[in-house]
Amino acid sequence: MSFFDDFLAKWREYRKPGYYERFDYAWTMTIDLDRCTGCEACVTACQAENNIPILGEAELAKGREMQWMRIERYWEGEYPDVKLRFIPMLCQHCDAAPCETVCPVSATYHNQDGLNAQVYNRCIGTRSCAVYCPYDVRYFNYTDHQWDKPLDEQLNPDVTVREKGVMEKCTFCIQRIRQAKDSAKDDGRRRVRDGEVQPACVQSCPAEALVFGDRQDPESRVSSMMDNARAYRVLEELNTLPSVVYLKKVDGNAG
Amino acid sequence: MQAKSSPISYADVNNDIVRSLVVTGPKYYITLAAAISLTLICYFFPWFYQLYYGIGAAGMNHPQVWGTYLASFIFWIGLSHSGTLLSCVLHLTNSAWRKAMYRSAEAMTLFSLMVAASMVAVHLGRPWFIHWSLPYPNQMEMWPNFRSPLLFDVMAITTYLTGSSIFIYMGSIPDFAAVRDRTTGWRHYMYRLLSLGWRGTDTEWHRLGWAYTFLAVLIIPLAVSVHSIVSWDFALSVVPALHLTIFAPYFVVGAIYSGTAGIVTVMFVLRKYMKFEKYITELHFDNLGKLLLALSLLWTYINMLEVFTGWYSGESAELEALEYKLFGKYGPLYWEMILFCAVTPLLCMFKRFRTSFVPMLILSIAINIGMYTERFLIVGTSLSRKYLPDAWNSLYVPSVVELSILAGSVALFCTLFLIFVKIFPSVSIYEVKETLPAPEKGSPQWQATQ
Amino acid sequence: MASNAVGLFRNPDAALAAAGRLKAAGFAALDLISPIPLHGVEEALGKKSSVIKRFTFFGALFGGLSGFALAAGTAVLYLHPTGGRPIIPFPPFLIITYEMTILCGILGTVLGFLISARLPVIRERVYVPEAAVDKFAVTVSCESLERAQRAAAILREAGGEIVGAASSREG
Amino acid sequence: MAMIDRRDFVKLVGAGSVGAGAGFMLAETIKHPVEHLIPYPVPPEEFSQGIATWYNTVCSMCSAGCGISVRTLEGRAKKIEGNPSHPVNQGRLCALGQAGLQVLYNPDRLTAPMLRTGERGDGAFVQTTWEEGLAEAANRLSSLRASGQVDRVCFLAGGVRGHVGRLFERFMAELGSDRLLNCDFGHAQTLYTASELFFGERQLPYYDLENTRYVLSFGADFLGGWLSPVHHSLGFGRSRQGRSGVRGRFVQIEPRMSLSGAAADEWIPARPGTEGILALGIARHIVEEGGYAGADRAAWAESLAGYTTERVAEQTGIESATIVRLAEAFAGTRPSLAIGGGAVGNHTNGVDALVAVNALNYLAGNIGQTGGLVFNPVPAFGPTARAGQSGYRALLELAEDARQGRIEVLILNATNPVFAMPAAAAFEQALAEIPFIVSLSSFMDETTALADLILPSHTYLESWGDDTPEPGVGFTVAAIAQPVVAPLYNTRATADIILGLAQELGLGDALPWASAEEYIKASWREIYERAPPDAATRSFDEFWRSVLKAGIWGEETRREAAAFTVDASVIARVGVAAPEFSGSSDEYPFVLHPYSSHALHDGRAANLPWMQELPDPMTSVVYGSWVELNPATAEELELREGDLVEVQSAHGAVTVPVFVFPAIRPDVVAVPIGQGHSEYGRYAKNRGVNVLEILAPLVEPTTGSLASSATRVRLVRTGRTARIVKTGGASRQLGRGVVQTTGEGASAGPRATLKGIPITVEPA
Repeated sequence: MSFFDDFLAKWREYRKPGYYERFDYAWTMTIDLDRCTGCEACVTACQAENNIPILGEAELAKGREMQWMRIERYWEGEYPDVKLRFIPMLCQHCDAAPCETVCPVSATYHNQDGLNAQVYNRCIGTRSCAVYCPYDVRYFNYTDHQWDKPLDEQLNPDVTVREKGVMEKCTFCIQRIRQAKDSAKDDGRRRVRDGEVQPACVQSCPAEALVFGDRQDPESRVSSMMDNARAYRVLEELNTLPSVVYLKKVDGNAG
Repeated sequence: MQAKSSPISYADVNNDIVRSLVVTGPKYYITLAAAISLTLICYFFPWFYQLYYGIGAAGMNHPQVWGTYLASFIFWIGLSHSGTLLSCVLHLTNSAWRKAMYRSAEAMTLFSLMVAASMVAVHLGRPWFIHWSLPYPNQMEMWPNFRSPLLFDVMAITTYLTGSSIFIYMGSIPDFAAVRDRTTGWRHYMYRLLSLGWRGTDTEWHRLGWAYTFLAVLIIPLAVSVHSIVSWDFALSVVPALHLTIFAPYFVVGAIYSGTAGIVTVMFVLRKYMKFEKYITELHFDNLGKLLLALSLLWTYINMLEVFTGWYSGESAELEALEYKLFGKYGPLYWEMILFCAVTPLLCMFKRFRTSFVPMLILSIAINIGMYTERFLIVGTSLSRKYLPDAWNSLYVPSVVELSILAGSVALFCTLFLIFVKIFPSVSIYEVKETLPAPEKGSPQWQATQ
Repeated sequence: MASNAVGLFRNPDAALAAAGRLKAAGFAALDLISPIPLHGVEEALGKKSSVIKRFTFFGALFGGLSGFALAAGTAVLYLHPTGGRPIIPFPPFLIITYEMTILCGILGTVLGFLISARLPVIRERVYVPEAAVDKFAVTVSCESLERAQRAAAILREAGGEIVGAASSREG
Repeated sequence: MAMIDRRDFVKLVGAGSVGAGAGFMLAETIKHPVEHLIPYPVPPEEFSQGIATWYNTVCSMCSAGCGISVRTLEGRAKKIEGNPSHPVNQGRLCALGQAGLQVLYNPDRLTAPMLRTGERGDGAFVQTTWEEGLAEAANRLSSLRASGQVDRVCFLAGGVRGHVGRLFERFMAELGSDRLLNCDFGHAQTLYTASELFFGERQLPYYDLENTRYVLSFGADFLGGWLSPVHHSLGFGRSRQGRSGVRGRFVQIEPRMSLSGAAADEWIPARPGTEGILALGIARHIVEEGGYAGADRAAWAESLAGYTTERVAEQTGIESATIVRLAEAFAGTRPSLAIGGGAVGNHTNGVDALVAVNALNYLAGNIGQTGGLVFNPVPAFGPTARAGQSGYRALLELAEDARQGRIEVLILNATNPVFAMPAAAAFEQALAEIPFIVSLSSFMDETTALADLILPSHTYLESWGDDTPEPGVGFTVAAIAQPVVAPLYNTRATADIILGLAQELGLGDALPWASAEEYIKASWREIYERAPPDAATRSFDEFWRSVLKAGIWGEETRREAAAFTVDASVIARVGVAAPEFSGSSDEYPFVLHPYSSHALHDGRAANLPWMQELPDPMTSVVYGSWVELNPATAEELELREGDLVEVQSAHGAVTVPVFVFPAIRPDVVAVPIGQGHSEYGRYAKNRGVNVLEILAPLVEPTTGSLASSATRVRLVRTGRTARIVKTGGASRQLGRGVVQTTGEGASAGPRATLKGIPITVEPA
């Protein structure tokens, strides 16, 4: 019975240790909070690259913001010894992502690049992934969004326009990763070079606070950044094992 | 025991109940028409608008992506929790007072389950793809994700719906047979089909008894599992106020609690409008009252635990969530819930209260309002206080569409129930007879049924 | 040519007694039709054993296995990387197993009931409508009209209300 | 069911139709609008499907002049990124620059020439052709020329740089009018004057942030919107973590915390307008105790004698200890850098204050040093139009002339004075006196709305041009601007319009170029000839093509760090007077601090939805205006977020919701500039308030630029409230360690160990 043989074959294959831990890449982003100035160039870059809709004041007043990359701001201290901390918050592409387990239709899953992928046309809109996400970085299309003509001519053809009822989030600009892989293949290389692929936010960051690369490559810049003593992950205690690593802000004394 | 209050004969039982099925006054039709039109106006039309506009028609936002739809879902599931469960328990413990009320209690289970299932569709962003959550061979090379608590739900609810509908049907086969003999026209045909040609031979009774008992045994753990699973939709997340071990028992107790209150309401309505005074008596309200009291105390205890452990942890995430729940924008609702579900039920300590119908009705409705509030607070406030304070930006306020659909779901339930009472003998004929003394020689009713 | 006798009784004890006598007289194919489940039927007509419990058990067993197979099979056949989580995690799949166990247990029980109670009825059988209200009927099916009349006699002296013996289409 | 009587039938039909209706409705409601992936059935041959073409050009969203590469697909511009080979932004780009796409594809662009039909300002225009439009304008001009009144023609150009700016100059020269006014609200005129006064050259030095180790910034929000934010951010990032073992530190001195203030190690809210005095206090401490050993020490000591630490502390409201600490840190850390600008230059003592900051650099020995102030060579095209910026005073004079009827024709380009001028200047009323106004704007802004003739320009992404970044980067750089998409509408490049006008006026022989492209190409010949190796090896066309490809051309002309000495007279006149404010402090208790919004800049970006939806970095507010109050002030006035207050100055009032802002002086209220447009498209119109309206017409005496930070206001509660739309929630971390911090030198510590699933990657 072919079905059963098929099952057994696959079964043996999967039970080999580490099958489902073997990835092509382990894309990682490091964000140096000591460099970040909170200028939000990354926010606009993301919005332009990923066809993130223009919501209008009414929707935003309802608290339905959709920018995949957002800057969070936290005040410390009181006037005059007051400090403002910025932290860019985007999908952390957790290795142990709570959103992946909860999706009843596997619309979000962990792809072979170690990315937390969101399959828009599989999504049925239970929104449970957004509930399970501790970082609140999943955004829901509460309605179909329109672009006043001719603003729609700017839309990036490499990225779909999401319809109502679909969850969306940062993809690490997966379209750029794919292009980089293709060009690598065209050049007869087996792997993408370090720095060859940059998400829109990383590409635009004026203070060079964001670095993107493959953490499995010991020579890559992200690896060296992750070795930095300041490296940490947000909400590490939840053990979601994010692929976004932050570098602590340095509290300098100006004296 | 009814014998004491009023001498009822076997024949009366048949007469009364068949009458309740075939004799239909204009009042019924008016109510039914009202229920149906309310369902259309308040439930389906807003829902169609939402399908057209998107979930944005509701008031949810980021990160408060869940709202009243899910609260209603839990509420209806909860309401479904007493009927069949209670009926099974009482059947196994073989308590007589069950017999007059279990049929309609089970019907309540069935219909609130159906309403709950429909709430899922309303809640979805793309309900036209809801079938993707079922395992069926397809072109997409994809099957649902059985790791997901939501899929546990799908399984549990399907099972529970199947189980409880089979249970209520099996219990009423002999009654269908009885009604079959007394009806004509399309009703006769219908009941002939439904009764499967039941004759009531000793063998049939014997088999039915066995099967019924097995079903009861199977359904009790099922019912417990269903609401535990519903609670896991929340408890399996890492959201501060939801990630609690006590959630499963909390939900189950809450469910049985609101379900029992629901039974009280239904009993009252049946007694009053279906003229079942003879069968549904103080005794039932008395027992249900005692049950309510016990459940309310249990519920209060778990509620206190939830708050206490959260507070005692002293952990920022827990504290913020707790504070928002108790004293935030929706704080008043919390205290309203405490009043309705923890304080007023204490009245059931007094027999005079338990055995007086109208107060019990009011109490039961109050309890269910409180229980809905509880569900709303669980769904509607926890997500507003997750880990990253910067995301706590806006308050979730249910939109008109949401509230209308909530009202409409009640209308939907009533519609289903109204149809039920005209098809199912809403009081079990043969089990009521069991509680009556066997007819004696020369009993006057003999002529009556000639 | 088969025939049968029917006796109507006002109260269960009389009916049971009659049934007992018939059984003593060697009539095997007895049916005691009553509006409520009667206690003491076993004493009168001997023990009944039911196969339903087996249906329930095997139904549940089948359900459990197929439930786990469903979950595990889906996970394996439609596999995608789980970020280091096991392909077949037992705790969640046990919940699916549990639900399926109960579901199939219930369905098995129903099946068992229908089969063992010989429902739904395809062919006409002897039936006494009053027995669904407040009468207790004893029906005997015999191979010949004579025996049927004998049975009727027994029923009559057992105090049967209305007693009749007739040949029927039923073989 | 045996038989169906009529009633049952009707029931059935009813039920059936309801069901059918439901099904149909469902099918309708879930339909999704059709998207056409490939918009062109027959594509033009210059593009191939799915393969992006990148065009390098120059960003014109602000005055920094970053190089940009525009990704185009199917003949549409899809994404703007920094040009990696451009020395200013080195491949990076700010939010505003990336939003340039929405200038190009803005739904509210002017699509064709238009003539006014109704009364001025009621917005009634009729479309016309370019021929008629140009003829109309030419008639006006030539009649004036005929009657010798050509000096009644005024060209108001918004400081366009490069050869397009040159073209304006030549055009006006040929026309015979010297009324060419370059005015751009954001222009730091006082900064140019200060550097002219102290260094003797009217151009900005290069701030070498990248290599400095200590930055003392007086009011300059150099990471936010000041001069060249992207380049500054690059420098900032590298000075922070770009060098091993060295972390650049910096102190920001400003009354209201800006983006730079948030990034600084220390934020010092000095009294508004006294920053210059603080600078001199620090300078004096360096001279007296800091061991300054220059030959001109005596002169400095004498000039700075008045600025004793105590007196400065008393004037600026900063403890003496802090002043001493700053002085020692600044002089003690080498190299260090003092930057002055922003609000500091917008006070009545602006120029003096900025001169004081320059003096500070001089005394610390940062002039010409790596990591200090580096002088720029002469720009590639010589001194630029911006250097000759004419400020507020010039506009007042223009207004006056207009009232006197001395202006017949006004040509407007890339400037919106009606929005940018305080109401007190009555500029709008003055414009009413001008008989004929021509606007070359691409958008219907407030000033264009008053025009009689609109000759809409291309956006910068459709035009030819060139540019030299300001401030320079230490060596000579010239960038080329080229169209990246075919023109969307019936508009023309500004240069083409001017050339066309010249043709109509018979100035053809003086301005002989047929098109802007030809003109720019011709002007780049001189660049080509300036570079012998290029001239030798390749033809001009090759050179031209290479420039178009790279978008940038530069030559290594660093000026060696010559020993720079200040003239004694300059030292003698160093000194900062106390700032003047309009309105008495008891009647108007608060100093108004208007700052250009991070997203909307000076209001020019208010019509870009991306910028309207970009949360303000400090407050996370989107869409709309607000007034920032210190928590103490708010408590004192019993105001909470969202309470509408009237901000009243002696010259007007605006009504804005309150935003309680933790990092602003209690005696200062801040309002962002940029909103409050009465025209300018659907996204900008009637949104928020324009705080510039209520500014007092005080000027900085030396330059005559508007002292925009010198207005005092009072707050009057209206009792109404308004929802402030913002994306941010709670503003404290509640000890959750979201943003974690560490002490200095932590980078040198042991390597972090981040837990993770041992994911094995497929071996190569």
